[in-house]
Amino acid sequence: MRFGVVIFPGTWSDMDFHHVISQVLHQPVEYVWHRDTDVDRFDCLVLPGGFSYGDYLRAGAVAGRSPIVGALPGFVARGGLVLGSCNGFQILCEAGLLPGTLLRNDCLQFRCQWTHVTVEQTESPFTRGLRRGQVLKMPIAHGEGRFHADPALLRQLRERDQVVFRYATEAGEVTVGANPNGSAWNIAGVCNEDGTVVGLMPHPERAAEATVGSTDGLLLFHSLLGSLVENGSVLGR
Amino acid sequence: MPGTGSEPKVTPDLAASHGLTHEEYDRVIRLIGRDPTYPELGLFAALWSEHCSYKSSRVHLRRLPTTGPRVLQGPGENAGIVDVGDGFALAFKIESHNHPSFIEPFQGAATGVGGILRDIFTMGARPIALLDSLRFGPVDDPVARFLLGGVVAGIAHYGNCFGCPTVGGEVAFAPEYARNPLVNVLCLGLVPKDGIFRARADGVGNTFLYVGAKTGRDGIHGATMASEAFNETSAERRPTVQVGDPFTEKLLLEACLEAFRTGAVVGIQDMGAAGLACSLSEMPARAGTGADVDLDRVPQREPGMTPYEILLSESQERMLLVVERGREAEVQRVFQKWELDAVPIGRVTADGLLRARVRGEVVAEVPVRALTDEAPAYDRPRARPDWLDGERALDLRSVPEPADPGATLVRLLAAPTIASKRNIWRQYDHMVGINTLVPPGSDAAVLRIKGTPRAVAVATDGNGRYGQLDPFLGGAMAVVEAARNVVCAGGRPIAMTNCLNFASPERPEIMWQFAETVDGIAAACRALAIPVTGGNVSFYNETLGRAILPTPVIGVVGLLEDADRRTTQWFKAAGDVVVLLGEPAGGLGGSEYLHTVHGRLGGVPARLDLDRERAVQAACLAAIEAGCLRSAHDCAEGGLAVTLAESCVTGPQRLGALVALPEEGRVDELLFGEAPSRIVASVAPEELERLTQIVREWAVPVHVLGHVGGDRLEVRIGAATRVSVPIGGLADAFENGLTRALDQPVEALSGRESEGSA
Amino acid sequence: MRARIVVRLRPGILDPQGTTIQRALDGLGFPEVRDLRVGKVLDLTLDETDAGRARQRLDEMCRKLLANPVIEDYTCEVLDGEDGGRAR
Amino acid sequence: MRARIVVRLRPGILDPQGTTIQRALDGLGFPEVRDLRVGKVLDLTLDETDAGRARQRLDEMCRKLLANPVIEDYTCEVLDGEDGGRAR
Ligand SMILES: Nc1ncnc2c1ncn2[C@@H]1O[C@H](COP(=O)(O)OP(=O)(O)O)[C@@H](O)[C@H]1O
Ligand SMILES: [Mg+2]
Repeated sequence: MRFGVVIFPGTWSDMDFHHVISQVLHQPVEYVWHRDTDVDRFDCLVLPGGFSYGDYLRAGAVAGRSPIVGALPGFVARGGLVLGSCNGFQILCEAGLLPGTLLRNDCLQFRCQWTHVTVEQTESPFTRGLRRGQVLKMPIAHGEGRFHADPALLRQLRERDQVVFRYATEAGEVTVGANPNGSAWNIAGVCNEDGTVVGLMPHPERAAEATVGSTDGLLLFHSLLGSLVENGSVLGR
Repeated sequence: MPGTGSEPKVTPDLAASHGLTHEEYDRVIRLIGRDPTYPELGLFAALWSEHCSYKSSRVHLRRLPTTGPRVLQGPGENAGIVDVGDGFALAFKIESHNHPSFIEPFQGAATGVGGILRDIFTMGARPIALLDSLRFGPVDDPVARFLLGGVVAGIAHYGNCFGCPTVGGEVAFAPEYARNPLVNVLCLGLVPKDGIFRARADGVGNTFLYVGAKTGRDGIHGATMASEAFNETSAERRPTVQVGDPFTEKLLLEACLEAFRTGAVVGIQDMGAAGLACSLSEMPARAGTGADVDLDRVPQREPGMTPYEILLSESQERMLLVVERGREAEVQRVFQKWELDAVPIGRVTADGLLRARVRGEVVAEVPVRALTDEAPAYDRPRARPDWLDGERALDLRSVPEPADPGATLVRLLAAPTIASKRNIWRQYDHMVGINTLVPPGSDAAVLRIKGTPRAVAVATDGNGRYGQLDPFLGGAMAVVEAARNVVCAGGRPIAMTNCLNFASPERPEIMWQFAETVDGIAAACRALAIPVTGGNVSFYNETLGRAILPTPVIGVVGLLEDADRRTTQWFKAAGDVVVLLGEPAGGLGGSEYLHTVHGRLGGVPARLDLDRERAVQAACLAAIEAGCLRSAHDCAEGGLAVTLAESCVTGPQRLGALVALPEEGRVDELLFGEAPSRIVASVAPEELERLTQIVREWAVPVHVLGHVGGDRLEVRIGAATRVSVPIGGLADAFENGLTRALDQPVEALSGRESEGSA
Repeated sequence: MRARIVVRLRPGILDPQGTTIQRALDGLGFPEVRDLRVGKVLDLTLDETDAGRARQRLDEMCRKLLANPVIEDYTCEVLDGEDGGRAR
Repeated sequence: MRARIVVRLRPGILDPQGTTIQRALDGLGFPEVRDLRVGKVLDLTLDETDAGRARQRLDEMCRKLLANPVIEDYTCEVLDGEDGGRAR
């Protein structure tokens, strides 16, 4: 599976994803500059964390209108997969590729800490190898991660199975105390209707080696690669 | 003689208002053989300021040992560099931003982070970690709260946005810092040994390339400001506040590292204090060259800037590169990609002069060495303060022993200086880069070096109370404690950096404190064989005559050959044996206990035996490297009882312990007394014998104190149980102590307004 | 031509910053403050002489970048145009 | 009584946010934008009926908390007071 890791000027998790994909998963991976629009050589594009353009206006706002993001709808339509983590998630929401909006944390502070999330749907290529209700341990590091959607949209997301992860306790209970940023319905990650674009605030790449505290983040990639093995290709192309 | 334009006429009075004494002004005239022009006066005032010239400290800093087998770069560059094997080196340094952080805590701290990051990446290194060492007034002071909130938010803002993890540091509170907070930031970067860059303008004919943000009127006089005490008029200097832009800094980092790979970059220096003036004189001075630059070409943010302003602006996120002649375009292309200005502003010359032109006319022309090497150096008068003996004379009979030592322990755990700083460091991204093996919350942070089996441990330390009562000891203790923290994590100390925070050097008792501190640091460095590779001096930390405690902050870097041998401070399993390396006895002089419980600063701090210290550290390290320690925790502020309690409650799994101490002297001395050369460790029962053997080889006493287990910390002294507190109570005090203290209402008064009256 | 754009959170969207500031004001002795909400103001110069056209461009900027319609409303003002009127 | 406070960076103080937004607008086809600077607007209700007194209180709030005098200026407006005038 060929991965592309997108770099905006202020991205900083790019090298971390690159490290995990190349050194831990041993998959081919390349960096993709934000001005590039020719992305058809990839199966999966990763939009990593960072402060893409300083994120002064709204997190992800400027990057959401960049050339590479403009190329994403076509890429997805042709069967490409997209994973956005942290700032990547914010960018995908700003670009309208994922539903909802990410607002300033309700505590008004940046939060860097370990969180647990429950897996809410297992239809996406990124979650196909997981169990519904499975608890994953991954850290967050953001100041604007409060997922917001109006009641109608929230209902729709639940009906269409687009909620992928929710903040929970280690035991998998979705509680107010387990919600680190005030996200609606404890939502930590969502997907598009096809499940081919997934965004989440936690950092799977920071939970990919036992020595740094967890390997649960790898499960997303194993799902992806597992899907690949089963079908010969995730993309069917 | 350069033209004077429409700028003010230079007089001795004008020079004095720039902070130059009459003698210094005469020296300027002697060195250049005429009256300086206004821009030239600015150059001398900035470069001869305490901040840039180290004129009061230089004669003392020479006494620090700076060489060692791993040292690739000692003091004198933007950062020190040590070899860590496998072709890698670590660049690291600490810097203060105390004065700007008092004037505007958020931006002051943010730009402090920005400055030290640049010092690291100018060396060719990619920053991998930040540590922040902070001091504030007591938390019930609204100004302290305002400053703390602003400083922490500023550090978080800059470090998080830039993408360098903040993995450690310290925060302490004492009344002496109420109007002089300390903000010291250490940065660590990783550089391939063959990819080190230096701040030199070599090669006559090469091009000075200005890169990064545009120049505005920010921070003009910043260097002279850091060289003055605060007084009623400091508020008027406020328009000089600089605003940090971490996003531009991140672009600058990536662009610089990419530009280095072209092979066309000869030298580089950031524009920090004294801006362009500093880079344009220091870079040629190091290389024995000169500079001829055209100030019109400097990218400007505001119209109508004068030569003086352009030379002295402290706008952030700028660098000066020296690029091989003819290869400018290669480098410029890189900066274009990152959407940054990169403009040739002049050439390296052979004549040793800094020559600045505006519209062809020379506005400044002075020998670079006059600005740098020829700067004045003073051996200022020193005198042991007459109040010292009074403060050291503490009659313990006037200090009542605690009736309920358990309650006292809980109180100490909740004291802002001791309590957990989680609420602070969870605002910092401490994981980006995925190198953080031991995050904040243990004695030292540990970061892996990817691609090698190694890791680096790093910690900062410095106790102003010891410095106040015995500055030599304060300096030595800061070194041995920082080193002990690194050792407890499994790191072998290889180098250190220091930030010396003091009041006005023009007061003999302060200068005495400074000199003593430097001697203490030097002695400890020699004893532990840890070279000094760099540092920073911050003088004039006093407001309206009130001086801070003499506060040396020491950052020690250690190496773990095997990252898997890293050790943390918390107990791991019930049944493990709790041991003390070193002797239990501690002293109350200068202790946190005296301060928190009795509101006193006094006495004689415990003696430091450097041979014993070296042996304890060596023994601990040998035990860790042999794999026979489960935990190791430096025994410091709060003494043995606090150390034990921290080992119980700071881990992912809280564990109780039952320990027994020999009956000896006062209870408070035994439980809360402070002393160096002590480490509380835990060991699996079957390893105890091996541990004892290893430690004996170093002639270090090992005391078996008890074992881990149960749901309370119980301390027996002789036959009596003197402390028995449920783990939940200890954890609550430690975890929530700082937050609760900060939440307590104070007189309804905002920090900002009361600050204005400072 | 000088212009000003104000971007505010839509009514009903939680504004924790506004709430926090209001609470702080209360603590400082300003209990009379209610319903405090925080927005952004962008002051800018437009190289454009026609006020109508300027307003149209400002509106476009807001839609394309400056405001997120899901959570924010905006107003644009041309400050020294012929009529100084509001775009919306 | 409704009121509005606008807090802006002082002239000459670097505004990284403004610079970045302006550059982004340029990239999106709005090269006519110059000198863009970003400030904060606080909309609030005051339990106070006297406009003069209201303005005085708003000014006090700014000095005590809302504006950072080191780098910011502020203006206060009473929106539906008797005269709707500016405090400063
Ligand atoms: N306390 C100290 N101990 C050792 N070296 C020091 C100390 N203070 C400053 N130095 C060294 O002096 C040089 C100048 O420091 P400084 O002026 O702070 O650099 P910068 O201009 O980057 O702030 C640096 O190489 C620094 O490491
Ligand atoms: Mg420097």
